[in-house]
Amino acid sequence: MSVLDISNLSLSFGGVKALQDVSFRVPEGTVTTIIGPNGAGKTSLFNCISGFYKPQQGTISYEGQVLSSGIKPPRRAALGLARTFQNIALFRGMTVLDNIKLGAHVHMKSGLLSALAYFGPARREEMVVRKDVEQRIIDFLEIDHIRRQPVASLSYGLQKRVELARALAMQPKVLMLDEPVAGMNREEKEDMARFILDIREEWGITVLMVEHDMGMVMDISDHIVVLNFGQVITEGLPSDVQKNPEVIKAYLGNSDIDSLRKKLNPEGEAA
Amino acid sequence: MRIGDAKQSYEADEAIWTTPTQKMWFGLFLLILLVFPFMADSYLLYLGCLVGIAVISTTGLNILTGFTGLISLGQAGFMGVGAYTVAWLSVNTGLPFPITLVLAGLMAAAVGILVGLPSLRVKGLYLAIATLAASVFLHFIFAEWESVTGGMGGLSLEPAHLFGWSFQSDFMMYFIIVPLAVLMVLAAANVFRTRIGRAFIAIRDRDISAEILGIDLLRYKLMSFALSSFYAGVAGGLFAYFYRVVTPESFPLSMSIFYLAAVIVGGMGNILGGILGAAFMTLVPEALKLLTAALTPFYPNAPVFMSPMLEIIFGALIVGFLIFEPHGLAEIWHRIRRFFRLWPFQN
Amino acid sequence: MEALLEIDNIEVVYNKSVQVLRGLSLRVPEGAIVALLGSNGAGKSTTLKSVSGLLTLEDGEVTAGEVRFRGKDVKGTAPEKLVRNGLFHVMEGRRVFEDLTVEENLIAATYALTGNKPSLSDSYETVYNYFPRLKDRRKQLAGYLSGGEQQMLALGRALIAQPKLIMLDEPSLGLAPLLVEEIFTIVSRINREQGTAILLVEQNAAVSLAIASYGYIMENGKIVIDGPADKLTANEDVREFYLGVGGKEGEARSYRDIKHYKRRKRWLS
Amino acid sequence: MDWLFFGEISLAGLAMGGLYSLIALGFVIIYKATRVINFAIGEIMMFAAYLFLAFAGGMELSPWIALPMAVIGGSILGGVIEKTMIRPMLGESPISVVMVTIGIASILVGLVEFIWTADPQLLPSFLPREPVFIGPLYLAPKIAYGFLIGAALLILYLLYFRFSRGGVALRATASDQAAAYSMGINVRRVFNMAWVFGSLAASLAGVLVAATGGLSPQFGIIGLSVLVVVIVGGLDSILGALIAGVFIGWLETVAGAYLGGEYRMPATFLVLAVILVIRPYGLFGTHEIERV
Amino acid sequence: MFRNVLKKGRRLAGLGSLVAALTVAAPTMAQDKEPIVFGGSIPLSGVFAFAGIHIHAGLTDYTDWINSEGGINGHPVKYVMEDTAYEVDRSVAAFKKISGSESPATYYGDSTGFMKSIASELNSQGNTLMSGASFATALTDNEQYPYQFIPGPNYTQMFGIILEYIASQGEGGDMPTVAFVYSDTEFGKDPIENGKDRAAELGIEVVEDIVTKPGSVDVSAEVLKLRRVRPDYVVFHGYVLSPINEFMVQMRQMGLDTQFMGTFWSSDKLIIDKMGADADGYMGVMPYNYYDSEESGPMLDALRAQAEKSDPEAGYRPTGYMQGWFNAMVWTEVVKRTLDAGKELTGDNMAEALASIEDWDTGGIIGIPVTVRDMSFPVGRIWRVNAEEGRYEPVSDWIHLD
Repeated sequence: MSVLDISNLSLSFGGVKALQDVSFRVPEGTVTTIIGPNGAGKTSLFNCISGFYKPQQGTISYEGQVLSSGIKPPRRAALGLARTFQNIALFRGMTVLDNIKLGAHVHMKSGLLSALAYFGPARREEMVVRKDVEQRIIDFLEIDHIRRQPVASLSYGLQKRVELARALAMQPKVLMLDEPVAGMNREEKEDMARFILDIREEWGITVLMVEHDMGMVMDISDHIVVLNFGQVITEGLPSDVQKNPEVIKAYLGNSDIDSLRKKLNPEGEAA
Repeated sequence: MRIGDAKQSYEADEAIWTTPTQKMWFGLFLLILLVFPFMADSYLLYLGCLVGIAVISTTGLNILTGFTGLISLGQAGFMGVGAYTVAWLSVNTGLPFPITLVLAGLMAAAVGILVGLPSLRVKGLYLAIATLAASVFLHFIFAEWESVTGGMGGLSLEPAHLFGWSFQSDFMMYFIIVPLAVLMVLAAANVFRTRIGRAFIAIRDRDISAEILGIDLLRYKLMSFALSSFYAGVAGGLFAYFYRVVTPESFPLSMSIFYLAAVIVGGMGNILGGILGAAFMTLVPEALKLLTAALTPFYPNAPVFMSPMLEIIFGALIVGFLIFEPHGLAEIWHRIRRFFRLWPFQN
Repeated sequence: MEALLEIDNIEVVYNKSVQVLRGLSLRVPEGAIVALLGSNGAGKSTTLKSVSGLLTLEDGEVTAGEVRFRGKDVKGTAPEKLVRNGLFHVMEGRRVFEDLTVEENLIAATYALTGNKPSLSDSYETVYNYFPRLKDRRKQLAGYLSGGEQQMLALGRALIAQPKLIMLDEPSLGLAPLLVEEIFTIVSRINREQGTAILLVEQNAAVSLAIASYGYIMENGKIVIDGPADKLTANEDVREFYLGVGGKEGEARSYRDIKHYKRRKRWLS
Repeated sequence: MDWLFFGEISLAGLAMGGLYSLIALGFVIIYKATRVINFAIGEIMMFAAYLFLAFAGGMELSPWIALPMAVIGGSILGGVIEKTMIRPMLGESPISVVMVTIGIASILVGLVEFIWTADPQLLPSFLPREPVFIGPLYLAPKIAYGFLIGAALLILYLLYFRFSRGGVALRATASDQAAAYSMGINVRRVFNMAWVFGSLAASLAGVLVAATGGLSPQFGIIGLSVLVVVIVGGLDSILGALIAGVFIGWLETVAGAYLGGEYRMPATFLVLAVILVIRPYGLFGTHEIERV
Repeated sequence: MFRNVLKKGRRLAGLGSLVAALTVAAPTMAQDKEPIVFGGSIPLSGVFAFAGIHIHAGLTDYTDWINSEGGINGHPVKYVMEDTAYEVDRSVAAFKKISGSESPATYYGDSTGFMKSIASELNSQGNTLMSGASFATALTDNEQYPYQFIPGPNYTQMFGIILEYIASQGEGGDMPTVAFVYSDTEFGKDPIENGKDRAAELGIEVVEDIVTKPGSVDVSAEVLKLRRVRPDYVVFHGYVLSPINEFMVQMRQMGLDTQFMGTFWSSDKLIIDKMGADADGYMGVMPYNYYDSEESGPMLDALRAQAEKSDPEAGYRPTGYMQGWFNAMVWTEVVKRTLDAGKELTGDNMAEALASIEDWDTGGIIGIPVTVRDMSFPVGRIWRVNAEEGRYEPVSDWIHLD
């Protein structure tokens, strides 16, 4: 069973082909990771899925339904596609708690009038969300000690965790994480890995991520898709992908360095 | 760990006033507002009313510019819509003031939505110019649609009335303006305890990730415009009842700039900042006039050379604030409070 | 040989909150090509920016450590002064001035020369000599060049400045393999013929190590492995670093194991 | 329809538009290099015009000496403003910087009232007074000669930006600030130069406009028309400033002549509104793509 | 510029010593009687500052003069003002402040807008009589504005005087044509409709009416319009200087021999000072004698002497000064009449006293005795610029409308 089905996706910006004929599936209940060198088109792919970019060709199906380009990002969020960003996209003017509560926005209903008065439906709904956020998410991600702090004052690792919390508050079916551990130290990475695995196992949420840290990727992914120059090179289990010569070449370049050295430096050694 | 975490319930934690001390101060503040008109002379009363109107309008603009990040140079225009609505209704229907004020707010909100429509495509300063264009059109309509607005001569209206009371004096107007200002500020504070307020701030901080979280940008931007212009409309309506004459020249561009300056000087995206900014911007020129008055016995010509000084000081204040305290009066206020909270006896 | 550039234990913090470099050190000897390798987000670009002084533009700050160029501490020196002193930073993504022509892009780079102005037409010829394609397009807007040509222009601008050291940030980014090889060949030629030292930041380990004499690999703001290029090439750790394969027994726990370990710890505490 | 009349009106409008182009150019230079929307441009114009008044009227210098002195004075003012009040705002939100320029405008108005009083003024006339006829079309001499002087500076500017090394530095900074730093360009100096050059254009236009229309501390309102011009043309487009300047000048005049003076502003703002809806970043402005 | 600053500096110093003298003198005059307070919302900054400064000087000098004459029936006079920047809300604030602390008997309002918006307040207080810078037609409505009067003819009446003069220049069936040029403001639009009606009554054809912004605007298109219709007279209203100069210069450059005229605020000497020879032949309607006219009279002489005393270097005093002085003069007359009648200084009593003014000799400020009609002084005279002499000269007799 696949929850996301990408087929023949192509995207280009004024002649530059960001994605070419990309097809793959995200099996339900897995951690699926997209890897590839810088500029391979990973983030563009995410942006197509969340509805910011309109691919020129191809389709994205979510739970069997084709997401046409008329379905705008907010609607996709409501359908259960949550996402974090490569460069943290928290709201710097708000506290951690408010950031997380924003995640629940799509599931709330109170209108402007009751918000102005605050008594009645708006307050009841706020309390329900607050309780849910506290008990389900803040506890789980161990961020109760910072809930009142403005996010701008937090460390990078904690900011990433708050972003994850916010995505979880959206009650997603698919959680898209763009480089969740980039820039973290080992300990922070370990925490994040643990959360990702728990999210999959305990909450049953499918995780689709883009990540560069190969150690972590290989350890926690169930399925890996490799992109280079906007194309899928290969996909499969971590152990298979690691051995694929195409992948090795994409990452290390031509592994025969001696011949490469001669080619690049025909007139002798570097000074 | 903070004391705030020891709350008995989430509800208590989400309250605007979280400690008994805060509640006490707020109560005291309300009491002062209540007693003030009985102690003040007509000039202070006048200033009180003026500050009240400015607080409402500044809070409205703060919602739009400070919290939602949409810069508007059209605030005076929206106030004008409210003022003309009240004036027209008062001249042609004689409705009591609560109804006319609500209608003024709604009319301004409707205009606000119309003006806000480009906000989905146009951002930042381009949007500011779009709102400026709107205020130029509004001024044109005020001046030229004579059958409704009375043209350049404007409209004169009767005092606000309700149940046979006529609110003619400033003393009476105070009891309309100030309670309304308190209510509207509280309502604005409430909005920012709910999902709607959070959506506004999200749009300001990063509209793209707001969209990812399922926030419909156009809907909420328009809502912010509507809410903000509603406040402006009510403020304009009060302006009309207060001066009892409304002309196209009552709402110049400089007034929009005044409110924008109030928001910035007070502290953008801060409810308290809106109040402080409005009070500051209204009272500083008055304080400078006191200075002029103090100089006049020595230099009878002081009024003549002090008036350009006022403009210089006004400009220098804005520039100085932005350079040295970009977060405005609210930040200064918080710093003072922190200072006292950390006094030797407390830890 | 005394190092041209010495970075000593620097720490860098962005926005006063996000720490990106945590005690990084490296050396670039006069006339050498040194490669600095690492994955996305490891802090490679930040390292270059903290040398060239462009960090302050992004609200970053060197909070500890020292950066010496030609024996002098250059921390806090204005970027334009550094450039005039012989340190040229070719930024990631090429950053050509898109609405200027190729030639104007080169003219802009002459600002690096204030103080010692050799005949400019000679230096333009040098650039066109290395990159004949730029000569054909010199009246064209740089925005209309292809990715490879833009990278050439970025290098050409560096040549105009006649620096002692060029810091090259990801020259291979987004270029097809053949083009990458072409560019690297020229980089190597520039190094040899002009005697310019080069600090090369790359994700593409193979091409970098092919022209570099020495390499550093960084992760999380620190150098994790370094050594002469040929030794690094042979090193298993490099493979592990890039592909997450292998790893010596006992050294690294799998992230899956950690999960259970941490969980237990949490219940106990 | 009276075509001769239309022709004369249009000609007057186009000539006025030429001066708008010059002011808009001053505005765009500052915006391109520093990303600051300068709401004080009208007041800088005013200040330069008062300087001219002081030099030519008060000190009775020859207008042809007073003119360059006033223009240089205005550009020094621009440089000083940048150094003392705009530079500390680097990195702050655009709205704060705009507000600073509004504050500066207020300071300048106060200064002018303080030094020269609030009386309305006329500049000593220094342009030839013989009527100018272009074919059968009459053109007021002040406007005609004002246009010629303005156009001369405009062309000078365009040549400078196109062909000089300094022009390259300015355009490079506008195109990519960080990259300009990395070229060894002293970006802070470029910012300062942009304000100096921008204010210079505005100052010359200020004297020329004041020479035709008179001068008072409210002169700065002309900045509003210029704002319309640069938004229509695109904030960062020199070409846009030139074309939109001429167009808006023409439109204002034609609307004023056929519909009445009260229609001048609404007509141009109507065009502005339409432009904002169909091309949010002006006719020639660049739309910055936001990265997700 | 520098000369200006210096001059101002000297002026300030001079005034300083003068005040020292006054504060000594005042107590001896005050003795036991309550002072009469003249209040004022004065536009010392903003668009109307050029006039406001001189109005302020006129009021100040008059106050000094009347006090040196022993005040009003022994009551000293105190003038209390505040700057308004010509903004209605600030004017209202000033009024409330001054009326709250000083209870002024009379008050100077700086704009039509202010005088309209303060009317209800004024009516309900009922103890202040107001006049000011406005000659707005609407204010002559005694029902709505019982305590406000106009210190001269209202704008409609000014147009009436101008049109009557124009009609008098027409011979036989050959009536001159006229164009109205006015500013896009409340002030500018005030008399236009009535003016057109009056022109029609007199048989004068209004061939064009042109609206512009006041101040520094390009008017070449408007000039081209006038070139088409070639009016014999152009009447300006709602301006101070620009763009009047531009219309005149450009139209003359085109070879038109149009006669240019203007209403009160457009007939200051400023026009001569700034335009020089170009101003020659311009005509204005003015209810007061110019400061430098050849007329004389005891009050006019007193005014000149006082002006000379307060600032010997200023020389000529603009019409704003005359206007300020005349306002204060009328207030004094009204207060005196009320006090003489043994009445309290209420709005009603003072309005009644004002209405009772008949064939009042203004001591040369106005050349003929005047009678108040509908709270205005419907009198005026046409003056013409003699550029060589640098002043206005009368070209008509005094015209008193009924």
